[in-house]
Amino acid sequence: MVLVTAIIKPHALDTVREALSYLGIAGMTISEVKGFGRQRGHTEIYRGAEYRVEYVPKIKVEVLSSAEMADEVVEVVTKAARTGKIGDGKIWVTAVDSVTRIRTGETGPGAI
Amino acid sequence: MVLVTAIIKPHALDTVREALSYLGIAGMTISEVKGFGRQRGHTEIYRGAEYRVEYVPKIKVEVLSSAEMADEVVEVVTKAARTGKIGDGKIWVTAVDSVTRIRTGETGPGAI
Amino acid sequence: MVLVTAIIKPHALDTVREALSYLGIAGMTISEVKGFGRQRGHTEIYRGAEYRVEYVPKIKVEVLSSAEMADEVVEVVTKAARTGKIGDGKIWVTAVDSVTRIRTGETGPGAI
Amino acid sequence: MQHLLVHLQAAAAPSFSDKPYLNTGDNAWQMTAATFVALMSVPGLAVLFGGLVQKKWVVNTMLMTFAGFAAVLIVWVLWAYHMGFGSPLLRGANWKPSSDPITNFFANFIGRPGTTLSSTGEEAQASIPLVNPGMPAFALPAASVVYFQFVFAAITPLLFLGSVLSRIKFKVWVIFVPLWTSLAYTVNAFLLWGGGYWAQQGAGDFSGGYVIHLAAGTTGFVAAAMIGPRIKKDREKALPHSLPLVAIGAGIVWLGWNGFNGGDPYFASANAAAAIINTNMATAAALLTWVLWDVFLGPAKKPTFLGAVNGMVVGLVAITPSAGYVNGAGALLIGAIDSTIVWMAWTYLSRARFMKKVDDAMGVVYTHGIAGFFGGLLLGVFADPTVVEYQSVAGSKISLRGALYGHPKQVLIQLLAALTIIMWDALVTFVILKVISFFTPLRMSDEDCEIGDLAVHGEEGYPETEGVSRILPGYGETIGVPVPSAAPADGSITVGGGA
Amino acid sequence: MQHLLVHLQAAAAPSFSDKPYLNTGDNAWQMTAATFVALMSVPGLAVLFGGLVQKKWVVNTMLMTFAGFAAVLIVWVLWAYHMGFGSPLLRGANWKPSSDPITNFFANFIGRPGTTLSSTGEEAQASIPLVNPGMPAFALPAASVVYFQFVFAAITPLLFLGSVLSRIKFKVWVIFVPLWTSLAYTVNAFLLWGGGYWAQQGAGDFSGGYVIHLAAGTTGFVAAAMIGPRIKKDREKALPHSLPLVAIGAGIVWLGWNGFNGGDPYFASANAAAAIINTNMATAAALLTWVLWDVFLGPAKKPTFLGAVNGMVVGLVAITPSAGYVNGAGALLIGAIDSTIVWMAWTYLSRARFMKKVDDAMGVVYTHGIAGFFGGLLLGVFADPTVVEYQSVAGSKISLRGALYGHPKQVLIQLLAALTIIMWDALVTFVILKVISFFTPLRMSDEDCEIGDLAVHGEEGYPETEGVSRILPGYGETIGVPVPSAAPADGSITVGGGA
Amino acid sequence: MQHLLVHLQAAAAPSFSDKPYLNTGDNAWQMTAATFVALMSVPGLAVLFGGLVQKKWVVNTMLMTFAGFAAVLIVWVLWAYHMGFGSPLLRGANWKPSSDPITNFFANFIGRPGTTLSSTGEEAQASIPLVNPGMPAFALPAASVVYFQFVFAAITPLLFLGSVLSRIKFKVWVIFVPLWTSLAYTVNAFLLWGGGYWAQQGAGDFSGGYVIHLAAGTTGFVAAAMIGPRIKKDREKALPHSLPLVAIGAGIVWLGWNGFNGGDPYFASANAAAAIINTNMATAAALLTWVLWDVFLGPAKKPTFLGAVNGMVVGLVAITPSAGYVNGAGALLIGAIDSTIVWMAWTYLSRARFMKKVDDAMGVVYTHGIAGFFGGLLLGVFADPTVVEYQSVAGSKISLRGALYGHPKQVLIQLLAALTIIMWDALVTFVILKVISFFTPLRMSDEDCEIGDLAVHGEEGYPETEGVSRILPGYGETIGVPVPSAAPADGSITVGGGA
Ligand SMILES: Nc1ncnc2c1ncn2[C@@H]1O[C@H](COP(=O)(O)OP(=O)(O)O)[C@@H](O)[C@H]1O
Ligand SMILES: Nc1ncnc2c1ncn2[C@@H]1O[C@H](COP(=O)(O)OP(=O)(O)O)[C@@H](O)[C@H]1O
Ligand SMILES: Nc1ncnc2c1ncn2[C@@H]1O[C@H](COP(=O)(O)OP(=O)(O)O)[C@@H](O)[C@H]1O
Repeated sequence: MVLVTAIIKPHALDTVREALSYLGIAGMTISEVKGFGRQRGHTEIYRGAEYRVEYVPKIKVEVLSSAEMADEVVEVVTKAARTGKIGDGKIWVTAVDSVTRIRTGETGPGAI
Repeated sequence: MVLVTAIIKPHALDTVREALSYLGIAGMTISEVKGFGRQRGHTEIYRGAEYRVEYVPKIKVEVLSSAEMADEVVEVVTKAARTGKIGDGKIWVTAVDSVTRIRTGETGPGAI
Repeated sequence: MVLVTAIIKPHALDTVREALSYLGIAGMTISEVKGFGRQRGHTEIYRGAEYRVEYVPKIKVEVLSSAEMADEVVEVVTKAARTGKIGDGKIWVTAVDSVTRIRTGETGPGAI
Repeated sequence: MQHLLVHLQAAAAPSFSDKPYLNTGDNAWQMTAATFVALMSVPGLAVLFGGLVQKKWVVNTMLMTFAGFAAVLIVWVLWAYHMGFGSPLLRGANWKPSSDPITNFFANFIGRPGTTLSSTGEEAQASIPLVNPGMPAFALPAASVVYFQFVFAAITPLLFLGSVLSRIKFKVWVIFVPLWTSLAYTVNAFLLWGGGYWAQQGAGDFSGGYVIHLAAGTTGFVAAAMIGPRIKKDREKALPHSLPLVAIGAGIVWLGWNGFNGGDPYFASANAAAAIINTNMATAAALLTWVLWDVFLGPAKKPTFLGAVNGMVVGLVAITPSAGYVNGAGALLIGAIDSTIVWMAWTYLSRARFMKKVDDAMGVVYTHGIAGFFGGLLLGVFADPTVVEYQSVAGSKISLRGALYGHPKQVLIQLLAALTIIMWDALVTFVILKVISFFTPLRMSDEDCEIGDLAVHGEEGYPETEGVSRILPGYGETIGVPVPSAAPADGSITVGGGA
Repeated sequence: MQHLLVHLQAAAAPSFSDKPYLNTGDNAWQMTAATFVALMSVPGLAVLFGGLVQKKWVVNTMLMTFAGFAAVLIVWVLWAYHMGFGSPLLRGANWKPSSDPITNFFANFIGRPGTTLSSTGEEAQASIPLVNPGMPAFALPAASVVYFQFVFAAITPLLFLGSVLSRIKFKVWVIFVPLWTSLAYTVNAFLLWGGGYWAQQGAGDFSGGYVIHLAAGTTGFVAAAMIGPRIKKDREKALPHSLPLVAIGAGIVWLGWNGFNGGDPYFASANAAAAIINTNMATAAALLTWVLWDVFLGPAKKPTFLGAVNGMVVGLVAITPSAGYVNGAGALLIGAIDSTIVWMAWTYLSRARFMKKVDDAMGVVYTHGIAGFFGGLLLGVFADPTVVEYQSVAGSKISLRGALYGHPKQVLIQLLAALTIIMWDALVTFVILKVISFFTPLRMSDEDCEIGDLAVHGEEGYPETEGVSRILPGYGETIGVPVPSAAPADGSITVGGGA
Repeated sequence: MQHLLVHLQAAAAPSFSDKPYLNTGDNAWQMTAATFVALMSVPGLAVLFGGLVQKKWVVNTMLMTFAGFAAVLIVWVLWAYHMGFGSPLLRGANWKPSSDPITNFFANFIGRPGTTLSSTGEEAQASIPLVNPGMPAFALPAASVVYFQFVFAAITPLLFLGSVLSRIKFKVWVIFVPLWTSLAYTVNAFLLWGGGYWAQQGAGDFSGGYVIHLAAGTTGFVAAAMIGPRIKKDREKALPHSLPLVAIGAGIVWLGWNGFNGGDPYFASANAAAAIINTNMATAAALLTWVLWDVFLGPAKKPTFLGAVNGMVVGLVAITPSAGYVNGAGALLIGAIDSTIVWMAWTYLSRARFMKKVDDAMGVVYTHGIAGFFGGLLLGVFADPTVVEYQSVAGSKISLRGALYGHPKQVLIQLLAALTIIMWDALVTFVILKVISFFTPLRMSDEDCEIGDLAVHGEEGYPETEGVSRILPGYGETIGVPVPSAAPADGSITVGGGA
């Protein structure tokens, strides 16, 4: 099994979720992160002084899937999250040794 | 060495922490995440309109451990976090190539 | 390719970022986490009662890099984040099977 | 006799006066009431609306409130006050009522513009030319009345701001408000309060059910229609970002209304006190009524805080036209009835295609427009002639008689006055916005709407939390330094939708 | 003579009056003072308590405050005002004081219910039958006094709300409050302010140290005991969620107290001004005293903001019974002494098993109950007979004499009055809650308590932040759309403990 | 005659009075105005500044505000009021003006200390010895004036608190404030308001452009220089944490100013009303002016909310010295001109090395110091002699004449008075802080500054959010229990910089 991790733009999340559910993947875990990269942050003004905010808010999506589906997941997420503008994000895949569903204790692909 | 990642219900955290400390594991890193899965979100009302919140708040627990202890860690967390109801969460284990303790620079299992 | 994950003290982030950019690494993803470990939390007072906060706020830094650079990245981060006091944090390295840049769809080291 | 004089002396001796017209108690109350009303706008509505919008719009909302408040005052003292409360513009000196109602109407339609800037414009005895003959002489300086009427004029645009939030351009807002005040509000005020046509016909509007709330509802609805809806995302997920902010605003609005309705007799009189308690009674009844409907017919059958606030606002608006004309029983009933009407409209009428098309962000057309409209009609029903505002100059009591007390025609008069306001304000709003739209778009770009405050003002409501510092306390040392003010960040402002 | 008249005319001429009893200055002040006091409740206490509870309870806290405020007004104008300030219920027309104190007591225990709804009930001269013979005639309309007394009646339940927060059922709250107001508060008021038994015995309670604060402390404690504690988690981790909200509430409460104590002479008199400055002096002394104790004996030996707020509240409560009866030195001492007493009780008495068992969420029994109890006794010590409230009708000065000025018995009278309030309010609270509990449980289910606002009201305090949008700005497009109001979410409300 | 008496009776009969000096309308207004001003401090400035600082400093900021407010009152009633408004200290009973200005100056420099604690100190007729001969007798009790002047004395340190936030030690603050009030503020007040030297020379300061705002700007600047800057990180990333808090504070400050400037005639007079409307006009003009400069010359060429608030504050300060001396046109111009001056200074002068060195956290030296300084000079230009404050005892009108009305010397007098204030306050501030610094460091340790509230007060502004509970709702069961108060957490307080 693998874990697919995607860093995406916040507004792409819905499309990504939908796209994944077409693949039959309903489960995922998401979190707020801040990204640094080619895409630049913005400027804010307080009491006449400007401040740079260098990070860019992003969403991290983590999806467990079977190894076979990994490529498909990556492809689907790539398409769903792409705007073509700088800052669209990254996807990476790591191998997972085991997965357990806490509720039942079952392990392996069925636990996903 | 391995990294054990668990997505659990927020209120299970204390039990999990206690259970791990019986195993002699005191260190861990946690973060707030939002989960999507079989467990559904809730409904809120504002000015007469209803809104669905589809995600469910979860806690992600990350524990570095030696490869030998991995199974034990998974087992202990599974037991501690289980309520038997949908949404109890997942645990997955990934291999870790190296671990460093920043303070001392030491690496390997001793750095955990 | 590898993913280097570092748990550091919040105020070390700037130094870490700078240090990495000397290595030519500009991209990274960060998030707020809470750490448990040897370093203890603090006490707060509300209306005469004291409360313990046991966790310590930390920053998690995730950096994708080529496998060759991994050691260098770890070394640089270790140095930049070190204060020598308890709670400086951990760094771990995991293997990554594939990396994709969403914007272009390119994969492999060039996508980082 | 000796005794009487001594008594009088004890009572009155301490007063000093270089202004023989002045009654210090009346003036104390008028200044106080005006201050309470002003607080309803800043910070009241600023945070009531500020709490109800998404976090990304809170700065824009608050800035439009403060700036709108300021902008009205400038035109008010330069020309608008006299257009609402001065001598009629379209009347010769020797004008006599004509047999043609249209002629009469326009002769009593609006006042002659003029400033209030001179020392006498501020310190001389207050006077409203067409009203003076009927009511006791003001015991107040002009400044007290000009300022009191200003806070009313100022809150009206701030109410309809609620309809156009989260997409109207800031520049359009600060241009529209003074124009609307000059052309629409002044007419509303003149017709009903300045002694104009509808006042002469016997229409009642104690504190602005029509002049202010019906006007705000109408204007907001028309403006929302013309400016177009919020962006899809904002409209579909119109989640408030802070209910405690709403509570602060709501509390100040409720009690500020003690000045709103209590200040309108222009005297610290028994009627002022009656207006205050009636206001609170109608509000309490309306709040509880709304909560009850929520519990029995609401989407989740639960009492909700924002429902209670809706009910509260409706109660305040409902009693505004009649606060000093009805007795306590009337006040309770008006609150309960109007709250029921607006609850039903809010729940069922809002499903009508027509209502759905117009994106009235805060529902001003319900809680102010419909509430004010029916509040005015209910005055026609419940006005109790034994509730006396004051003795007129002629010695007779000034009061109104509603349908329940044998004068059903009052309802008709109220209705016609209401229709006049609706038509005039809709027309003026349409024309002003149309004209502005020739020069500049009325709405922000969709990209700006995606981002919100940061795009429009370069500010966020909770900068430290949203910004780097909460997550990165040590960050500032290298990158958080103020950048030279001329250098805009390259590729900057990409947060939010663009991110 | 000529001169005198001219002078008088200059002074008094501007006043108009269709109400010969009216003094505009007094009325202006009474309406203003009432508004200040009302602001203490909404938004004052709503956000003071709202900030002190956890985020998951802020909506519930604020809604109970607004709804409680509204509910009291309804019963107040329908029957309760006259039960507190009307003619005695249990007395014949020709009643004469008997030699039996019990008979006298019950004959002067409570007033006859009646509404204040008619136009004369609002606009006629104010009058409190048993008090009139002694004090100068009110220069106020009834509405001013009814409303002023309402804001006192309304704040009392809102104070003891602090004891039962985070578990009392909303339904129980809105039923309990009107009943308690009708049966307990009216008696408190009648006994001490309506000219009832303890007033006749010479007990003093300038603005409600007993009628309000001791009553709130007692009622809150008994109610908290009967309803049971908050769920374990909430009680053990009773962390406030926003100190700035507390500051807003606290500031409004402090200065609102200028109306609270300054309005009680019923005249805009020298005594009103003295009461105001005394109030602030006692509060300043108590605040600083509490901070000093915190620094020297507190858990962390640090000055704390919530400690300062505690001290402030204690100072305000402490001076309330005596604000217009003591001089400035007395005010400073009362503030410092009572603050010390309550600090000690809060720190040490709270360790007693008995006190630990009852979960008085906000510690109302300390900051209002104990503070009010000792504040009343300290009046018995420090009342300075040269501080004159006003001249009675008979011409003598109305004032109180404390132990320091040769009248130690005053302390005893105060003590007995206090005990009466404690016993009656505890009894009434017990009985009402007992009866209610036959029909419906007094507390929410533990599951609802786990979740908080969302379970009870379907709302959260900071919906956007808590909800999807902060993390997922683009979310609304597909899933955030309002669902048809009839369709409850399946498997819904699983957040929080259940998650 | 008969008629006249009847009329008088109608007007005046209802008043009761055991205090023949009392005018109830004046007193009602004075108490109300004082309450409005007090609200500007708590909660006004507490949350205005609280919102402008980082989250980690909000508790410290609010606690210093509340404690400073309390501390001033204690010294005010014990000795300071009489030093500002009593009989001159350095003058014999038979003193006659000398030909030597220095002698005259010091003979009219400060009053004799004394308490206001007795019953007559509170309830007797108010009186300011050196001022009485010229103005109509106060129709107020002493307590009204003592309290009104207290709220002015109290807000002054709270304004310069803005300069020294986020590093001054709490202990130093609560020692410095009473000393500064006793030695600096009293002199300011005596010189201009207590009938002292500059009042005798004809300098005007209606409500404290010099006594309060110039004083606050000067003191804040000197204190900031002596205490040193905030830690580097805090200064470089001085991000406000909540603009809605700022809005609440700003709104209360704006409208509280109606009491600030409206209360200063000491009578509920026409001049009071004029002062109120002038205040609002100058503020509206200044706010819009600042926003315009922001749009045309600002760093991002955008209208900003905090810019609007800056402009608002400048307008309020600008008009303060002249609110009741200028007409409406003057008010508008003063607002616009002073706002322009301060905008330029804020933008360009702030780049001067000298200004950069001193870390005036909130920019008090600009928005109060410079604004007040020029506001006072503009009074010298625009004072309109036909704007009459009141008739003097001698019968002549009390008013001021500015350069525009033929009296250019007024500008010079204003300038000299301003310089006196600047020099004296700078000197006193320097000396007091120097002396304190011999006993204790003026600033917190850098470690404490890193952490903020938690280190200094053991509290955080948003504890639940910052703490475990938001992330870990179930956490409390095992570890969140209150620890025995004596046991400090080992290795504790390591959050923030140390983390
Ligand atoms: N080396 C990296 N390691 C981890 N995350 C990265 C790395 N580089 C970029 N990211 C993440 O990807 C996001 C997008 O990267 P960016 O360089 O801005 O645009 P793009 O992916 O279009 O080239 C960043 O905001 C950051 O969150
Ligand atoms: N495929 C997945 N990848 C990553 N996280 C998942 C996945 N499926 C579920 N999760 C996480 O596990 C949580 C629980 O899953 P859910 O399906 O609701 O219940 P259960 O684990 O009892 O079957 C989810 O809220 C989500 O955070
Ligand atoms: N076994 C572990 N698994 C995951 N994270 C850990 C583990 N042990 C420590 N950490 C993280 O590292 C941080 C620092 O660890 P700590 O033991 O306090 O100090 P040090 O690293 O100096 O020995 C912790 O706050 C936690 O976030």
